[in-house]
Amino acid sequence: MTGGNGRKPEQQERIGVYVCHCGSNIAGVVDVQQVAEWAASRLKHRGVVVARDYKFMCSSLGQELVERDIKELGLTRVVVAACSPHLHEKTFRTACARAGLNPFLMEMVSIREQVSWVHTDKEIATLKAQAVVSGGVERVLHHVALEPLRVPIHPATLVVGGGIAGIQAALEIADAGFHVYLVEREPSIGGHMAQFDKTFPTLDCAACILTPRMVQAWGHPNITLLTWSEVEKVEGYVGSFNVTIRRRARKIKEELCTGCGICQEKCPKKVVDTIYEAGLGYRKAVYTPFAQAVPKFPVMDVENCIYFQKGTCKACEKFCPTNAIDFKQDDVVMQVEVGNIILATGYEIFDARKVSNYGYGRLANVFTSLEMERLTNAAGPTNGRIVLRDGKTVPESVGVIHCVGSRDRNFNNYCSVICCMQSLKFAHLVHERTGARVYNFYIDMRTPFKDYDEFYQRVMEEGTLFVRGKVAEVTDAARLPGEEGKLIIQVEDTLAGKQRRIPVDMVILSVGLEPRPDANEVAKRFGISCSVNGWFIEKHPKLDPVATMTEGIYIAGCAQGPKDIPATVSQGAAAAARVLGKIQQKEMALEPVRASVVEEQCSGCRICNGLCPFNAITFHEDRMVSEINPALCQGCGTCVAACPAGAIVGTVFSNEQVLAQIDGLMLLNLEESLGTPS
Amino acid sequence: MSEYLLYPGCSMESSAKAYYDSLMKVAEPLGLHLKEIEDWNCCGATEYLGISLTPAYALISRNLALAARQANGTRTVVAPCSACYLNLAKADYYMREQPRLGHMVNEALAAGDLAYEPGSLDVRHLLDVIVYDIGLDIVKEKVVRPLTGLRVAPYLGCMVPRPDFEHRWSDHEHPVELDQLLKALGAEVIDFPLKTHCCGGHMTQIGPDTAFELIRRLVSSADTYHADLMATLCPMCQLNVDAYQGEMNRHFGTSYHMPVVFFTQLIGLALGLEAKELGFGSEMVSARKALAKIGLEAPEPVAAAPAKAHKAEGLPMPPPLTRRARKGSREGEVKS
Amino acid sequence: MTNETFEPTIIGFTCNWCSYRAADLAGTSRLKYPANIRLIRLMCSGRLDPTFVFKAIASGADGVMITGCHPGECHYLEQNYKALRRFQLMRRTLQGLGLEPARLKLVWASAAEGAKFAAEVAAFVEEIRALGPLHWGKSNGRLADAPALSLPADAAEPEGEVEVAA
Amino acid sequence: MLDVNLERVRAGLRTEEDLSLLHEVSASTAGVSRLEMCIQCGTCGGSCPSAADMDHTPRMLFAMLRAGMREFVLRSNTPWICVSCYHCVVRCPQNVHIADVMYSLKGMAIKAKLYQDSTAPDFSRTFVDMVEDYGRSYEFGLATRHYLKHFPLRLPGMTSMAFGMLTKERMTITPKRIKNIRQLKAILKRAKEVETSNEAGGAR
Repeated sequence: MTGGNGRKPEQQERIGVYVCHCGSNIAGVVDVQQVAEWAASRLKHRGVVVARDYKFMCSSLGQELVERDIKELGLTRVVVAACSPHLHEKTFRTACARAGLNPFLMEMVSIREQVSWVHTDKEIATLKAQAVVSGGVERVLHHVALEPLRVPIHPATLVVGGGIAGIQAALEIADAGFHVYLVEREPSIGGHMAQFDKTFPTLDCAACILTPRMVQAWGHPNITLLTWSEVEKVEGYVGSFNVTIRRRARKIKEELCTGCGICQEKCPKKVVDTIYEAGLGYRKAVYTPFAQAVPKFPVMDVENCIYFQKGTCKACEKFCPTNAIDFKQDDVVMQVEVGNIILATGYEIFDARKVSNYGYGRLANVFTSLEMERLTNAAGPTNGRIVLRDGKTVPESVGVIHCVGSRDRNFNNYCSVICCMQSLKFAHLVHERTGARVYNFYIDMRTPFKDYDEFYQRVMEEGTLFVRGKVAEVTDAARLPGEEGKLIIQVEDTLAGKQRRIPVDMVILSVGLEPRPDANEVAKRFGISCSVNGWFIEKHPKLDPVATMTEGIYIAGCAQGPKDIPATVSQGAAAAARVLGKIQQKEMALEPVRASVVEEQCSGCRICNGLCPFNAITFHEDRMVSEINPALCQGCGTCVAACPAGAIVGTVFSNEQVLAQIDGLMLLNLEESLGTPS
Repeated sequence: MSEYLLYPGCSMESSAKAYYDSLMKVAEPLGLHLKEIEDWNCCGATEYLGISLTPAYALISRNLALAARQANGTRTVVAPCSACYLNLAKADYYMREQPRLGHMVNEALAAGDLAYEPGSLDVRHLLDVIVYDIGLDIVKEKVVRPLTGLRVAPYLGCMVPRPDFEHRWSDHEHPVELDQLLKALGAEVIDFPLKTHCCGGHMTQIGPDTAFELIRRLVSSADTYHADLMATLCPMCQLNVDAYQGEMNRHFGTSYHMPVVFFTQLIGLALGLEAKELGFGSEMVSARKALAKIGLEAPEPVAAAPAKAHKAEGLPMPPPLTRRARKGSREGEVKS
Repeated sequence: MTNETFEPTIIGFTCNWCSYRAADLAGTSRLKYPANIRLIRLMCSGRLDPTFVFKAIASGADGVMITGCHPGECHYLEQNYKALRRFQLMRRTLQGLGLEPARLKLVWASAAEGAKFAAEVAAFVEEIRALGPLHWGKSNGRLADAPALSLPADAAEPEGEVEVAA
Repeated sequence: MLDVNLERVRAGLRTEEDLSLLHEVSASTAGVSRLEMCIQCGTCGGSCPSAADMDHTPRMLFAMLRAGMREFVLRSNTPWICVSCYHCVVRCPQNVHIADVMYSLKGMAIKAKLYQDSTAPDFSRTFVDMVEDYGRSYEFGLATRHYLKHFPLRLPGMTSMAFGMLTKERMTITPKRIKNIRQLKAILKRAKEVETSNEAGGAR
């Protein structure tokens, strides 16, 4: 056999090879000059007419270098050896296009992420870079000129999650004149922020700043608000997503309900409210979670409703002045078409019962931060009085424990960002409202944003006692005089280097933030991915923080990672801006990575038909051939790989391109190899 | 009948003879078939590990190697002693976590024509096997003399629930297994807050003052809850809290009287066996008064423990975690 | 060539959405792994035509690593399951050809698993090193087989192995 | 490695910075110690039931260890006071193998002859000798012997206790010897050789 599969070099092609230094990122490990020289000499017979190395290929001077060569040397193919194509493929394609070369005749190979950053031996790294360039040269010979696919963008947008991130995004888009479907799982929008009392560092009341936004979203002509609803299915792709939404039956006729609240008042069934009241208060079986809920219509909790469980009661129906109760109401499944989707599904709080040494769930007067929010909230179960679990005793001493469930490999390894400030806020509120002695137990104090450290200093001034140390345990087992009847916080005061036992009446656990338990499932439904910790992954951590790898799907708020309210609102607005940009363009270009059937070669075996997850392949009984709908095809290439007749061709990743790349990577294209009989 | 390899450990032959005797008595009725590992040696307790690495792990692993050779189908080694259980489990786990240690140990074992492949045996504690293999329902069925009225402080000590490499227990700090078992025997189980706290360990030998304080904490807490006795599963805990209780009382000028017995002795009583054949009477702090309570038609009502349970009024409490209280695995453990 | 100095050549196939990004992440995190692997990007592990694997082996690769999104996390819903099925078939075929099936490895790596990607490459290189070289074609694309850098292109190759100094 | 001028260090004229110490400790610890991951949060020192008797909390010991203060670390009584309760181990947010590091430090302190109070090392040594001779231990007999040597003033109380234990047949005077003690001795002899080369490798 002859090396290189016996293929003749495509002498008619004129290839330019460009090797990037990336400052010292590549050049520090790979001898870039050597790679360029090697390509120029050893791959000359494959059509390489020029090979250059340059400090920063992605700079405008670097791009001009390519453009000039295309024009002056008549290049017909370009290979750029630099960083990952995910970063700069677009840059160099555009450069080629500017010089009049079809952008798809450019091939980018990574010698940074895959060579210089992962290998240390300079000589070996240089040799590998040569092999990688060689693979790129062989592959580019089989590139064909392509035109990007253009798809129209539907002007409507779906926003999933009605917390402050989703509300902000929805309002931005709606205010710009485009329609938004805002879907919320709970009976009301508002999210976690609606549960809070004060917000750090300014201590303005959460309800005061949030509820006007909620009302705005409700009355907005461009917003369809769908609460007590969930997205069940997403089909299609950027520009035209087809979304199936289940609107759960409220058992209330919205057109008749005035939101008077009599049904809730009369309902005889009291339920511990584990969601809005964080398990610290009660609601009825028919309820609105809170007074300012939007929309104002209650929902019926069928699992707890006496009528649904036992067949009699109907107190709500009897007393409803407008006959709005409808026990027979069913779920409604609706379909909407949208061009873009923003996911703002928020977070869950860490379950503090997992840290059994802190006693939450076992020791009555250990509270979580969310419980504390409800305790301090004027509309909460105690009308804002900070009291012990007995509902009446005001604590004389309180310990606030930071980092519960965060920065801990046994639970969550990350910093939950908001807990230090939240804990300082509690210290302030406890001090202000009870005059109790307050201890804050922290590992590292993290107060990095505007006016945050000033708030820390204010809390210090108020006399809060700070202990640097992660609390070892909270116990009710008294050991020393003065400990009886108290909760004892045992900790190493690491600045004093001594173990301390501090008796207090009340302990507040500043619990971390976690992804929603169904985050993975939701990510899958929308075709995006989650990090190891379960947060949605953004397209680029710095430069594209609200887009995802999937075109048309954006993320905002804590679903992407723990963050405070200002950052959440910024992301909501940023995602909206990205969507508005897409809507304004009216259409967008997609990678022309598509499969198509060469009819003459199709044997009609139909093997490919069942393989396509997007139902893009149809079989024509009359002609006995399969056909691929390019609008539905997503370019995965499974059918290309499966076709026994080789009748399916995949652009950008064709068999010829991949096989040639193998030749190149294995250095079978070098002259000696080609000429050597096996 | 489930078959297990038994690693008794040195204490079972001396200070914890009552543990061994009672275990032997209850094993058959419970359906436990125990085969002692032949010619086992001392696990090194907490002392040998402080001398040097390879010899310590070779000492422990000789037992694993002997057990594996003798295994014949079964792969579970049962250790009733906490320190032995931990040492055997730890050797197996660390040799897996760090293959280099496994190589060094096997190099040593080869000098005695032995070898042990880490991970080929499951090392489990006796309580684990009784609660999870035999099951509380079976135990309940066998109870003929429920321990009604006996207030028991369940005391596990440290080395069974921690570090718990294989996540076999419900919790590191407040595991419920021993409580459940004692309840199955009909006993009244107090919510002992120090159930996994330290008995003093070897400090009774090298720093008695430290040890006396640790013993005092345990005994005084159990006493506050009006426990009749403490039930333990560890020879070291039993020895320290029982044998040194008198010294501790002298040291602090207190007069606690808190018997400490092995949980297998209580199983035996519930199964209808005689106190004498279960090793009762060998404890230094007599359990006689506590035993007298069993069988009383109406045991004297005891005052409630210091209030900690919240009352129905006031704000609701979160429900207890029903499943295992923590994540299954430690994330990102990187093998090197 | 003795096994001590045997540096295998491995071709790796990555999918555009997960494993290629895992490789990128390994890079941005500056994790180190052996240079024996050379990667080819596909859109999806489902695109992997068995021909690619056999071509790589026929071209002298000592091992082939297929990587893709975790089951259930495929960007194209479920195409990685097809890769899994083909992988099993290909291993059987390799065995039929008298080759060690262990020369083909399948690894799932999400975009967040740069560390896993690097560790799997390192492990696979060791596994292939233990299997020894695959004597198939003449050239096997080993880095060391490329003519020494200092030599002009047309200079004769030295006899035997070219040691690449570490 | 002990050529540090401790007096000068004590006088604050010079900081001992022996950066091989961390590596050495890790190498003689079973499993992966993760000592370099300590975030100095104090969970260990807070959890420790015997912290009051330690001259440094475990956290401080790790800080000194990472700073390379060999003398201070190996003279500390902390590892000897550790009761192996593993509270710190399961609570440590970085999963540092704290208890096992304590075992390593004891071994290193004995070898360096830096720990001055002989009580604890003596106890370990006696215990180990017995295990190596018999293959079994008889902790209670050992305890008595140990008390006689180290706490003679406490003896009156302890004698009556020991007597009680004897009469209740809970204390044997001599331990049993395992059958194949020669095998065990051979294994331990080889193990010590392996350990010596391990340490040589670890103390780079």
